Amino acid sequence: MRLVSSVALSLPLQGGGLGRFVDPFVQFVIDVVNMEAVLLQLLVFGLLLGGVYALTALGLTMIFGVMDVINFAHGAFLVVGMYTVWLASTTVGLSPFLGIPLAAVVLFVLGVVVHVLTVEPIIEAPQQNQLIATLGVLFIVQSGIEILFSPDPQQVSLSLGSIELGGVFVPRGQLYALLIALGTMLAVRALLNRTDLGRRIRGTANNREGARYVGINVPRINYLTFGIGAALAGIAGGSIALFQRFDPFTGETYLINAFVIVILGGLGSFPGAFVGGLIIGLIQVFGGYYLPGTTAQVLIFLLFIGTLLVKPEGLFGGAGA
Amino acid sequence: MGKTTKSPFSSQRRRFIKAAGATALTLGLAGCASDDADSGGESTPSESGGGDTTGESTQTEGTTTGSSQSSVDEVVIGSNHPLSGSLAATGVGMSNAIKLAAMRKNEEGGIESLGGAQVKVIEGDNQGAQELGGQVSEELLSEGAHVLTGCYSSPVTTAATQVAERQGVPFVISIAAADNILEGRGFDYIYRPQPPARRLASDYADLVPTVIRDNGGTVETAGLFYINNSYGQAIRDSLREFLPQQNVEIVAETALEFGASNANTQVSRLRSADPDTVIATTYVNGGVLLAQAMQDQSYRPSYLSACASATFTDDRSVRDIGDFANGVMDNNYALNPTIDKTAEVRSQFTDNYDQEFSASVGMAYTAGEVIIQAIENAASVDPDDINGALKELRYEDHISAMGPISFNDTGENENALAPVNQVQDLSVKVVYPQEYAEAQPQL
Amino acid sequence: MSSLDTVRDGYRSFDEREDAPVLKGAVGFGLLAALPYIIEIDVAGMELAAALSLKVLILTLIYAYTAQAWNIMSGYTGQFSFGHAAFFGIGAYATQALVVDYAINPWFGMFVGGGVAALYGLLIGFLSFRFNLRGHYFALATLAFAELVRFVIVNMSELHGANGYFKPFPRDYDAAYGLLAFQFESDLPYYYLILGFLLVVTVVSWAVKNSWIGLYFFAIREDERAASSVGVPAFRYKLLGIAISAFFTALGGAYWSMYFNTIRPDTVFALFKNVELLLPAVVGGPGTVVGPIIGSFIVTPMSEIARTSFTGINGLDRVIYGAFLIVIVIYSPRGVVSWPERGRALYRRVRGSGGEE
Amino acid sequence: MAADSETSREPTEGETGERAGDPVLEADGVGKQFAGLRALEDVDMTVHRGEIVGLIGPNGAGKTTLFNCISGTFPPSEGRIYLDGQEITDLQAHQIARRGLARTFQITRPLEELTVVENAMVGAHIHTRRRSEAREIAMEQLAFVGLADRADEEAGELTVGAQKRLELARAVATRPTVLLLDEIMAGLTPSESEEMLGLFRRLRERGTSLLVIEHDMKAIMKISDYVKVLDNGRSIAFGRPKTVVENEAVIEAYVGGTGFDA
Repeated sequence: MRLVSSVALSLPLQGGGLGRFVDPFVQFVIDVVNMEAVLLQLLVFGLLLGGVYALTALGLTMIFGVMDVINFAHGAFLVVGMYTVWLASTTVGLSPFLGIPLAAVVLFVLGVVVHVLTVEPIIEAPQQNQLIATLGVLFIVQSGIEILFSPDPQQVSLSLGSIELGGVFVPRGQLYALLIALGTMLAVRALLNRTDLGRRIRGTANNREGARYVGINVPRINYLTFGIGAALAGIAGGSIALFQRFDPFTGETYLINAFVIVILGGLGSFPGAFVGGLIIGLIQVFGGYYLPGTTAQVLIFLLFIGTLLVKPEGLFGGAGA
Repeated sequence: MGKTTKSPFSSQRRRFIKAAGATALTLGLAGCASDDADSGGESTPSESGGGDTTGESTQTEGTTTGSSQSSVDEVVIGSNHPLSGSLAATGVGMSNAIKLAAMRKNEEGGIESLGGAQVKVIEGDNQGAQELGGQVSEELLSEGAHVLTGCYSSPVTTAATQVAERQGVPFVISIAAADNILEGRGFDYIYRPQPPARRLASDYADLVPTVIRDNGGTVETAGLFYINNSYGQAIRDSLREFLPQQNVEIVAETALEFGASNANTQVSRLRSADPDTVIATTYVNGGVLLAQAMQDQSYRPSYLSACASATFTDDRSVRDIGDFANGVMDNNYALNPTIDKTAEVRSQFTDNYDQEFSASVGMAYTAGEVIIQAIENAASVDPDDINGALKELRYEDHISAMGPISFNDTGENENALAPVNQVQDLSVKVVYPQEYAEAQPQL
Repeated sequence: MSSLDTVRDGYRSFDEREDAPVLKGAVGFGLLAALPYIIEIDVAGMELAAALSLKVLILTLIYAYTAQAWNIMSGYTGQFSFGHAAFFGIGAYATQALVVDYAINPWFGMFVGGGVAALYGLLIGFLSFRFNLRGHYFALATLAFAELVRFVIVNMSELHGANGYFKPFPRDYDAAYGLLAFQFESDLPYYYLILGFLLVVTVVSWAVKNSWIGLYFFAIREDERAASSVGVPAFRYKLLGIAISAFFTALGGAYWSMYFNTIRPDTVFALFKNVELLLPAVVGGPGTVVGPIIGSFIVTPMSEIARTSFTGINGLDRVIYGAFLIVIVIYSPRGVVSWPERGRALYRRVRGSGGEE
Repeated sequence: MAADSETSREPTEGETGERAGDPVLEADGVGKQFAGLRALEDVDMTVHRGEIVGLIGPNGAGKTTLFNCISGTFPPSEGRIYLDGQEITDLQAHQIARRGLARTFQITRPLEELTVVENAMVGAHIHTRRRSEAREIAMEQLAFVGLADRADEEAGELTVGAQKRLELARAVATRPTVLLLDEIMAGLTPSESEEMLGLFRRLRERGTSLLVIEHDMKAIMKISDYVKVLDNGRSIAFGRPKTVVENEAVIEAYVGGTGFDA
């Protein structure tokens, strides 16, 4: 303990040597031992951030899990969700909270259209073709929004503030996003587990060939899946708009983390996506606090690679969604 | 280089063939260089530049009007900015500022020394992509630009200035903060009115603690909040160097990833370190996130400040943030509020383009004026003459809050300055040094 | 027998000559060598230069080169890498770090970069293939490995962090402008240099494809288990593929860093660099030798034409470009090089339905 | 050796004495478990040089699993496997192939986008790195299986029957000592089957030993020198075809089990 405390609070700022890798962890241990109040605060922030990330990953995991398509257009779908909420709020004064379901509807339609035009024709083609096609959609939608609404950042004028609970602050906007993420996750899970459509989707996810055998209309399942996945992105984008300024390119920044979460949680697993999101959120927050620069992101990719190698089916993987 | 003589194309086809001249030009040069390695440097470019002017009759550009019949009818400024993509929000404004500078000059009767020649601005969209920086420069030159400006992003500017230097055409940087664009390059045709990163940081260290101390405050510790890209890190590194010289110790550093959704963690970090001042170096969005997270955590250091942050020098983002922005001090290149011309230009700009006349846009405007003044002084459209005029330039009548603009051997502005602004009543006001101050600092 | 058949037969007999590939390659590269002059030729008031300036040509060859390098691994062995920016960036960084910090000639640095990239490739391959990652999982793993390097460098002050490197003058490393210095004062020599790079990688690619290695690569791509059952050491050959590919990709990065003067983690390791590096191969025809080159001559100028043709509305060019990408992968899932083949098949079918045969 | 214990259990003609040639493939107490499930248990078997041994059993008896263990698709959980006297138990598939054991697959695995001859060349390259030599070997084997005239077609476009022959050619191109054939006659027309049996004999004449899984009992009884019967992952009989079909345990397995497939 004496040895430890001698290091405390005199950490070099991104100095050279091994110290910069070791010191942050030592500091973390010290803070845990001392039960620093900031830890609780960080935990809350981590969970909140994780909730947002989880939300952005839900649609992706659905499309990835069921259709085995890496959907780059997801980044664009998020942005369309943000702009839908913004547009509804600024033009007709619709409350952003009501804008979110609207975004889901808009995105469902857009998702189906995108699917029919770009993914359906090449669903059996090599995977890189789907990847490039959805990338094309990303470009079109991003730049389309840029042309329509200018590249300037927009914001939904909501100053939601934060709640203080015993010295721990909980920003409202992100709290709502977390709750929406939870609610959405539960709703989609119910959809998948309790409804006939859900069973068909899961059946298709497990075994496309088999699904065809037992008479599931796989193409129909595909476009519904893509539509629902896009709608989930709409909800995510709309929720992000509650607390963040955005521009046509904001969705892109969520994309990579969303992929990480999908793999971490297991393809097509909604609880997995949720937990994966929380893990990423916690690493980013604690890593951001203790580690220099954006080293936390290095940890995330190491974790991601490790998961891929050791447990490619993800934390919640295995059979079924 | 007979390319320029045969271009009686319709305006629709213009775009499609516009790269022709650039290639011809380059090839001509390349030919010279490869035949005789040393002859390419100086003479050929000016020759070709002149050739372009006399022969070019293809300017039927969307962004401009008129056409040139003789060499002194018109001078062409090539504006190489990101007009689409993630940097476009500012890039478009900067390009518009160049156009406004030209428009104002034309309204005054054009370039006097050239018998009232009109100033024309042609635009190229570099999309913020390094690969396109040089390409767009060449295209603009092939379209007849006599002088170039750009590019906002430093890597793009590097590529763009390289082409200008090689072809012997002056390039006045509108904004690009990286020191090494000019540092040690030995360029002969490249100029930067703006204070580069190192200067921005040293001005912060020189000015902001002074303002605080002069007004009865104490500042001994600082926490850095920076965007973790080259811009943020460059400022961070310089602040590390300069702040201790002013007896300010850095007690916390926390970085924001580009595209981060909030700054909660970073603010927690700053909160625990509890410095006297927090210094933000971010793009517009980063500062907004900082303010939001600080409000969410009911935290504000004694002095919230910023070094070269776009957030607190931009009226729109200040309004977006609201009251919390009041009192924030930022040192950045700024418009000179003490002269009438500034207000005039500002209102003209907002009327014409429906955009905010932010510090960045204002800096680009000044670059435009610098170019126009140099042409006026040169009384010629020959790139080498304009270049000579830029070397000799001492331009006082600009709207930036800095001394007369004149360039040293490396092309940096000797009197570049990043004065201290403060947000007061939700508008950005210069408060120090005294000669540019429009308001007193409020602590 | 129609005259078309005669022509076709003539072509076929040419095709069967031993030296046909060499001749075709010579003609192709001869054409590329003449291209900077061809684009200047004025046909009815139009020049190719409208779409293809020398700078665009250089960029086209850079991406043809990197796509060719990518193809050796991903096109041949079927292990779809979405993280080649890792190797590209490593090549660029090794070159610049050595020349800036130690005044070591960039040619040397380039090969160091190639070596480091190959080792990194081997590491990626060793882990991924040992753990049997395939398809999307492998693609995402490579992407993660690329992003990993980016974030490590951004946070490493020893490698200049996010600020990256700025190419020094030849005199700073005791050289004069020219081939030896890897620096020129004009673009044309750069063009021929990258053409040389492309020639080398194309020859390597062709040689690989036409040796037992190529056959093993393809066997692995088609069915790894079947290949193993007849003695193909799939693991080792996949490692070989990734090492060759990483090595050459790194050389491309080195060239990029010399030509574009400055590098940063944000540019050479950019997320979309991964896409740019592979796109020409996918568009042209993965697994073929000419595919990456043809693909690059479609993708890169196309993006340029879109950019220079649709200037009234900022961003419209990317919409066009995006639509172009979609159309090309939908209508040409096996790449543009399959068009003649598909055309012939169509012709046969039409003729067949016409009652002959 | 391995087979001894069985022969002592089975009062058939003492085949050990009669078996010509030395043993080239020996499995000794091979067992395999998948996630707790026993797919194979204590299986012994021997193939001697120049023999054709049939491997039969009801569905799910573990025949293909045994093939996979022998050919190195996955290692057995227990037991040892020897090829030409050398242990290959833990070697990988390609290493085993290089030691002289090749196989075909129950569901054909043609290298679809390669041509027919290239498919065979992949096998032939085990002996040479020169493409021309590999091509020569490959063409010989294609001629052997009757596909020489289709050498330049894409393998994916072949009919199932042709794909089976191609798979045989690819395996044979490695010039194996032992060849494992997994239901290579399934889906063939009677005349194709007949041709295939001819190929088996010719392979035997060349000195190649064959271990054959086949559901067509008539064919297998006709062609095999010996027959091995698996049921539920265990070996239940081994002997001359004639004696095996009379074996009660075998009849029980087929009649009482999932039924005779043939």
